Amino acid sequence: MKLAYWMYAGPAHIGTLRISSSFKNVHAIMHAPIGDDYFNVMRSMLERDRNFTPVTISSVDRNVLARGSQEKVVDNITRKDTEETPDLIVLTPTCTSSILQEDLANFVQRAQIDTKCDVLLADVNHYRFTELQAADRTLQQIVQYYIAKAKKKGQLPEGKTEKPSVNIIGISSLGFHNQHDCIELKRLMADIGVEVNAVIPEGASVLELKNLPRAWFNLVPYREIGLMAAEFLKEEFGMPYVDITPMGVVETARCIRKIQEVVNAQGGDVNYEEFIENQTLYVSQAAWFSRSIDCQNLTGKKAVVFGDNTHAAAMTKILSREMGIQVVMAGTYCKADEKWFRDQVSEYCDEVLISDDNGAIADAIARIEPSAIFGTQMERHVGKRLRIPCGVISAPIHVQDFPIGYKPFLGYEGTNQVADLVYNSFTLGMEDHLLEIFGGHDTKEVITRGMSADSDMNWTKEAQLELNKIPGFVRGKIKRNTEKFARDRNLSEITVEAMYAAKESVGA
Amino acid sequence: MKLAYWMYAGPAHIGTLRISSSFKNVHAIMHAPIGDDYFNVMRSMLERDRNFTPVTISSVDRNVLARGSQEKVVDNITRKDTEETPDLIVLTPTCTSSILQEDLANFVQRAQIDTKCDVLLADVNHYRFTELQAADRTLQQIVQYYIAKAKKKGQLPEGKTEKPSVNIIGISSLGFHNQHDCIELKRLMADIGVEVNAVIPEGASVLELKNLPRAWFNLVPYREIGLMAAEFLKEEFGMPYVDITPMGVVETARCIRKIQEVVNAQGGDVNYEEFIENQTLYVSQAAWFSRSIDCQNLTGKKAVVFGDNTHAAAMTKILSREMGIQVVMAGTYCKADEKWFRDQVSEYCDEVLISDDNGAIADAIARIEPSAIFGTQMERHVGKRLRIPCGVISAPIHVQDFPIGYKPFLGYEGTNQVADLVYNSFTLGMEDHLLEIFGGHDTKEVITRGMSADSDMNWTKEAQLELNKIPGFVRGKIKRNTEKFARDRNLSEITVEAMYAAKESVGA
Amino acid sequence: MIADTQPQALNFECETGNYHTFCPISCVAWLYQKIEDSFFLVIGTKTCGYFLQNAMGVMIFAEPRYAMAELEEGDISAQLNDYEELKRLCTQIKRDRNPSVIVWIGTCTTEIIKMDLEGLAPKLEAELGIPIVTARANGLDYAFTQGEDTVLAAMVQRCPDKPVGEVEKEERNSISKLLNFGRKKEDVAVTESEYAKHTPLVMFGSLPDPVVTQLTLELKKQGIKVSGWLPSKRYTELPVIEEGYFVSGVNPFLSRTATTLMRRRKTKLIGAPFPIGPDGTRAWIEKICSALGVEPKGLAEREAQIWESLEEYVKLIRGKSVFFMGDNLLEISLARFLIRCGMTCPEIGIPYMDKRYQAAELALLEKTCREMGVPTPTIVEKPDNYNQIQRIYAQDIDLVITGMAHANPLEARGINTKWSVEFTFAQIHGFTNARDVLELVTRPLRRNNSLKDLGWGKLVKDAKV
Amino acid sequence: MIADTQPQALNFECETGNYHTFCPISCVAWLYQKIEDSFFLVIGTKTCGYFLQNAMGVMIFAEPRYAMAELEEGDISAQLNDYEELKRLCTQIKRDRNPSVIVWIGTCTTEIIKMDLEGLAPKLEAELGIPIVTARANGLDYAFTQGEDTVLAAMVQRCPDKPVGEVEKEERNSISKLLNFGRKKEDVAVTESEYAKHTPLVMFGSLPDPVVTQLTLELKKQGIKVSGWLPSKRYTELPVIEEGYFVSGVNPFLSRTATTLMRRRKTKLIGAPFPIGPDGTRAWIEKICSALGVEPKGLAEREAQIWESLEEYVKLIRGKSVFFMGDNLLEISLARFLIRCGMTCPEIGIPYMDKRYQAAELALLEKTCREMGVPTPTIVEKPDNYNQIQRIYAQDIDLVITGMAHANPLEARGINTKWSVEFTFAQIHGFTNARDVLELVTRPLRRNNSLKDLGWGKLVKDAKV
Repeated sequence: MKLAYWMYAGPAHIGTLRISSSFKNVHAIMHAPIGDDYFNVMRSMLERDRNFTPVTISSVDRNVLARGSQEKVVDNITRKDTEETPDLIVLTPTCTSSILQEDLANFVQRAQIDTKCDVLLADVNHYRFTELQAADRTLQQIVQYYIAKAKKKGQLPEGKTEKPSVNIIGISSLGFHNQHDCIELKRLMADIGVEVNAVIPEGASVLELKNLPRAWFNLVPYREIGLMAAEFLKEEFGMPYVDITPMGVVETARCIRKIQEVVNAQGGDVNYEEFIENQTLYVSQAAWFSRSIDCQNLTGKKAVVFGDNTHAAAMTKILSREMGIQVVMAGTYCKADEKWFRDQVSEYCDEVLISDDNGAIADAIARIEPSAIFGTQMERHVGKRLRIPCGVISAPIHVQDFPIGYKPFLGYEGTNQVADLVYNSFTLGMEDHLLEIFGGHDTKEVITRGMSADSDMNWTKEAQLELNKIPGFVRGKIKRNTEKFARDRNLSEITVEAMYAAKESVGA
Repeated sequence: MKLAYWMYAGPAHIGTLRISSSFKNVHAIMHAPIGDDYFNVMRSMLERDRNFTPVTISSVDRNVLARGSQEKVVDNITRKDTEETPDLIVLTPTCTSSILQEDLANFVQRAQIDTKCDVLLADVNHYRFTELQAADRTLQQIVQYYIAKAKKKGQLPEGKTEKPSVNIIGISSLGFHNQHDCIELKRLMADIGVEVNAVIPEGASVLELKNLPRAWFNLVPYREIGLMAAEFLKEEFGMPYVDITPMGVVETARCIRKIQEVVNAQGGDVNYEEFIENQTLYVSQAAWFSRSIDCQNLTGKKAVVFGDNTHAAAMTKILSREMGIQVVMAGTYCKADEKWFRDQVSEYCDEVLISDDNGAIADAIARIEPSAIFGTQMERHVGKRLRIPCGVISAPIHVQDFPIGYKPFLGYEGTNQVADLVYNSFTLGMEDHLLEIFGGHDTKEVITRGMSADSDMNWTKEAQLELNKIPGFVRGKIKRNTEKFARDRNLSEITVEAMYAAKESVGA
Repeated sequence: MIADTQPQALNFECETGNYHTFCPISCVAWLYQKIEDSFFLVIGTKTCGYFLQNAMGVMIFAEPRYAMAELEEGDISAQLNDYEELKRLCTQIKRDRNPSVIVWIGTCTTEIIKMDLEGLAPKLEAELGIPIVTARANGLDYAFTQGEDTVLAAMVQRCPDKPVGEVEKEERNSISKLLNFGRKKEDVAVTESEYAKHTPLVMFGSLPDPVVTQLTLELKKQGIKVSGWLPSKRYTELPVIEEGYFVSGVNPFLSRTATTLMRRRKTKLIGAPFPIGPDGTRAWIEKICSALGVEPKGLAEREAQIWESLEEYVKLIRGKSVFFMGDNLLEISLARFLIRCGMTCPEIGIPYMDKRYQAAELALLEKTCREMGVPTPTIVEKPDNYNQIQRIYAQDIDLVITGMAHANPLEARGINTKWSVEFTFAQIHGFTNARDVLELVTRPLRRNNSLKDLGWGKLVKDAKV
Repeated sequence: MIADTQPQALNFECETGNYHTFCPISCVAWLYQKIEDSFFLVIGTKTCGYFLQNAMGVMIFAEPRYAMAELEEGDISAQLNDYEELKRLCTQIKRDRNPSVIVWIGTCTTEIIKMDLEGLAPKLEAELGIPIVTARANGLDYAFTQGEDTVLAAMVQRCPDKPVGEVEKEERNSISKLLNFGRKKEDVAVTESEYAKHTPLVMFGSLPDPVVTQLTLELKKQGIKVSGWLPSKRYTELPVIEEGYFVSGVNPFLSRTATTLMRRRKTKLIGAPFPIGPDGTRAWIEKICSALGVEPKGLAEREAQIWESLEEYVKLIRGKSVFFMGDNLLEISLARFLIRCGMTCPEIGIPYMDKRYQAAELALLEKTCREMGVPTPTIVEKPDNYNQIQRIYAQDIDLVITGMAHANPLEARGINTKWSVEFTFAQIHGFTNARDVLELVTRPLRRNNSLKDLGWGKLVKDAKV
């Protein structure tokens, strides 16, 4: 057992559902007890999805435990096939189905007999894989399935697109700023004249997966999701892939140069150097911010970075290389890919921490006492406790990672957004600092004007205690309304009863 | 005299300089005492301008007072003409030149004899106009000057552009989010097939002002700056203008419909309804946010809005009409245009406040106790004091109004950004609220882990006092380093001397 | 004490469909806040932990008082010794957080692998010297709010059976005693003489502290003294429960706690409608008065006065239809109140329907429908959400009260919704809070009317229904 | 006491050009924070107010202690009575903020319209019963930091001329006395025996409180007692200044205060280099010791030890060139320290050069150049910024110390800059803070080296020079 106050990566089934529900017209069936379909809530509430989440729970209860699951699961698959006419139904194993050691593969075979759609069992073990690994595997599994199917039917298209083209792999539902990143990547590709052959899985149809091989190369912007699919396509078709995350000015340039290399190796004749220089020096504001006086004042300040591999590594490089900030510690919770992370960041930080124990990370931050943290929501909490500002750069996701306004982390607009994030993280701290330096100077008695809720009414001790239970946010208003109520009625004292009578009377 | 803790609009010369320095290759000469050219600092530090601000102070000191200003001013004008070869030099009056009652018009006449460039005296009286009125006037003055000049020389172009086209009037240096608004307006015009004939003054050449009449109409997005120029062009050439600020989903649609009307009246044949519907319901996320559960929870909450005419009016309409938030008070500091403001907002708020006295506004907020404020930096301070969250929606500007990332307030992306602003303003308040409700529940003694800087070292009373003067932000670190220093040296007690010795030793 | 009369007019169905609700371990979210000196340890998998953190949004504060005992492969395959593992974790919790009680929350996984939490707890409790309470809040047997029922039922066993004397006090955790010393004064102080003589009464159900105060005061007005509440603000202050005491529940999902109080502690249950809405609150007080032999006074006036103050809200919903998809087991009480407000209600979905424990409430619902002249709702146990949505479309419902998974998609299709979970967290009990219920209920209606005028009714293209 | 030896080798020029610096009313920004019980009222136009608020970024706190008396057209045209207007404003300030002193800051406008602030103040002071200090911090006569000089010179007059006895104490504001009661204990407590016998010494110049403590301790090490600081933390605690006391300034821009102390209060000025950098600090202490007849001890070792600790920074700037455009009058002291660090300095721009008050510092600068074997800088009074920028390009300067207006444009052209204003606000005085000076100075160099490697040297296209 592990004592866990916080989870950086979710359980495996969340990863599977993120992939299946990203595709158009794919439905997932979960074999799990009631309530385990909270993925639906996350889609609806965090991502503000306008559509019903295409996930149905085939619930396990005492009856099912007693009688066996097969009939219910198969019924639910065939029912959804009729109701939603999906292209594919993904049967998603859960911690419960793993423990019960159900033969889900057999259920799928049974169901396929009666369904018009394809049915697939996601091949993930709850206890062996995290959300991220499960998503990577499921994406690869679905791609492989449809490539094999097309191959078998002789429906694989021949050749490449006329112009250089790309498949963007790994954009998915409930991914950290994925939607805006995808828009920015499409703009970047358009800027350098690369056609987007496909984006998967977000918004893609499984029926079109057979067209993936027509692209000149694959772009895998995130380290966590998409690499397995890209590897599969490389092995199967020799398709090259670019897995440099275009985050930060330097890495974006490196990604574009790599694309140039890949395109030219296939007979293209492109040169993006001028584009890169123009974007770097004049269009994107991030390099200029780095050189400006605002950023100069950040030089040598200490920061701690923690997050998933993609964002923690990219952020470490940006802070250290582009902004002159000292990254005292860089860390990731993606333990399975530890070596890659160390290779990426060791040059740019003093210390590396690989852990998914939030307590260990909090203790390290407390020891280091950096000027700013760039981490997850958890580190934001730690920062609040230690009064260290924290910019959020990585999942686990939170509703604030789904802003309505455009906020990509990737590409050139991403560099601007990251510069703002860095600047605001430090200045908020500075503002606090200034307030603390000067806040103590009002040593003369202050005569407040119009902002005081004080009065001459007597409150009984009980009423005062009750009042104190009311959040400060509304306490002033309730106090004022209650006193008004008491004065109107010539009450000499405010009791608990009077408080609630006042509430009923004025709806305070 | 007026007791003023805060100024909502700057002095007149700032308005003049905002216009002159927005144009390309226009230089301004200020006739003022040393230090009054802080406009340069604002350009460099707030807007992070990469170029030297084209403003030179011709400084007034005791010598100048004694000997008269004319020679110095004329020298400085001719000198700048040689050094910078500008198209135009604007002589900018200041409070000092107003009091001295200098005949600046005469200086200009004198200077014109020796200069290759045009020289113009900005016609603004420091004591009669605010920054905003001065900017409006100066823009009109410059436009009028170059139209008259072209007319005189017979260089006014004939006819209109082939396709419908627009001049966007009022985008200026140090304007609240003007740069991003301008990009968004250009995108919007491109989307509806309207060519941008000119944007003035930002980035425009005065030599091209003669081409303004070629546009089909003028668009004045801000109420404060541009209307006088648009009026002039209407009188002179009968050019129609659209002065509906496209801020918020509803007003953006109204602005586009007005453009449609104006274009079709001149023989165009456009219909933007489908575009508006598509943007409103599916592309922009703001209408969906309004309908979503997140926004439902804001229904009926009370807000106070305060700012310049443009933003305070637009924000009042958005909150009331699009988000169901009750605007208890809407106010503006643009007193000269009071009637317009009342007409715009009276339908959408309970109370209107027209004032430039920040104390009166603070008192009104304290009385109303809204759930959120949308105001200027000043109201943000008031909000901090009252613990009411505040979203900043209007000048006076601040470095945070010049974000590096894309944050327009106008157009459809502007609607997204405003939705985020509203959501974050209220949720920050909610988070606080939750912390207060539950924060008091840790009644058991807490055993801290790794986050404490406590120790067994003795601090003298003086050293403790000295330590307390150090901002909390770094206090922990200094305490720790000092204790380490003391332990290393076997000091039994930490004195003030030891503290500073430690600082010298470890550079804490 | 439980009413026997079945309200025959009500139509019960059990759809046994696929429906969404929250897992019963949700109760941790409010119970760890309610019981200030507690620590909740959820013994389950990453699936449980991620739910609490991400979908419930349970916040981590400076000093968290809940955590997961995350079961790993070794635990499932029984390679590890459960007792030793739990001992290791609880020792750490005791060291780091020093709670007065650790509550073990069992999950589906502990059920399926048959982990003997009830057997392990007493042994570890003795070894560590800290009370350990065990509750099986698993999703195989319970839904959402029933998690609270499992915890309270477990805590019933821990309530003292006689007033705590000086000696027993010494036995309690001395630090907590020190900290709580003098706290009793916080409670509403009244002289005994204001009360009628009656058998002691203990209330059960977790409510926010201000609501506890309000309901206690309402009963005080009738001369009825509440001897204690389960749960109390602190574990160290659990109410005394002696044989023969009266008990009464304030929440409709506490049937197991009620049964335990009757069977194990030999108390007498007052089966009343629940104090939600002025009608329910009045009926609740009347039933309690009747059980304790006290003559209720001024209740009709009080109810009328509350109704009057609610009119501005009531007129917004009168004649409109409401549909409960079923989530938190508050559905019957809310529906009864809203029907009294003049709404119609074709269907009440509910995850679980205990007709005995909710008998008085069901009777009041049936009576309310009759009096308001509206058809009685169909009560659908374990509903099928897909089918429900078809029925919602067909019936053109004005307001759907639903779980979080369906709210945004329904809104996007122009259907007004209100989260059921808000009623779980908001202060809805008693006369005073009736306004808050209607504030919540009417919010989407107030809101969406103006949006419709803007043409923002439907925000999906070609929505597949 | 002022050194008479002119360092002949230095080359002085007065360019009388167009240059940018801050208005002297800037001093309000730090003085109102330094003097905790003060209120600063700037009597001027919107131009002044907008400067403080927007370019200086003076923050408005919960209870602001500075404000504008904004002159309107009626004030300028003398239609309104100045006394009545100021009385109205100061009455309001007294009511709302209750300060121990109101400092009137005169501006260019009050100069030009010849408003008689010095005449009005005593009358209003008597009427309101609150001290009013008047300072002419106008931009016609002064530059940037000299604003502090005008305020301190005015305050000199308010320092008591004998120790405050019990009787006089009573006369002071009773509330402030109450609040400040016992505060004296905060100061560094030492027994008198640790000090040498010497004529009392009062320091002048506004420094952050920790720096005051540090410098006081440095002198204490030599057995020298500082009797008081002008300004003090509170107006009610201004230092006693008797005839014959020694005084010494810690800032190079306080010539008027120095003159006032000598002429009006008959004190003896110790003209020393300023305590900036280890070299300056040592020279400052030595000069004070010499004046007071105390034998300095251990200073050479102390200086050497500080230099050693600075080496990591010094090696970054050794052999590099620095150019001062001229802003805050700290230029000579900083240049002298940086030349001692091994830099070269072709030009020191400075708004105003008082060769008498800065004589000891100029002599040390000249000596430093000689000892370091570098050319002496040209000191350019009232420089022309446009011409300076041409010289900076021509001389390929490694670091330009400049006001805020030019920093970003120079950086965009690949020239390293440091804001001069930061030295005004940072803690730069004394041995301990020498590190902080170098931290600031080296920051752009440390920073921009790596950016150059990325090819991010110049960020403007076709920059017109």
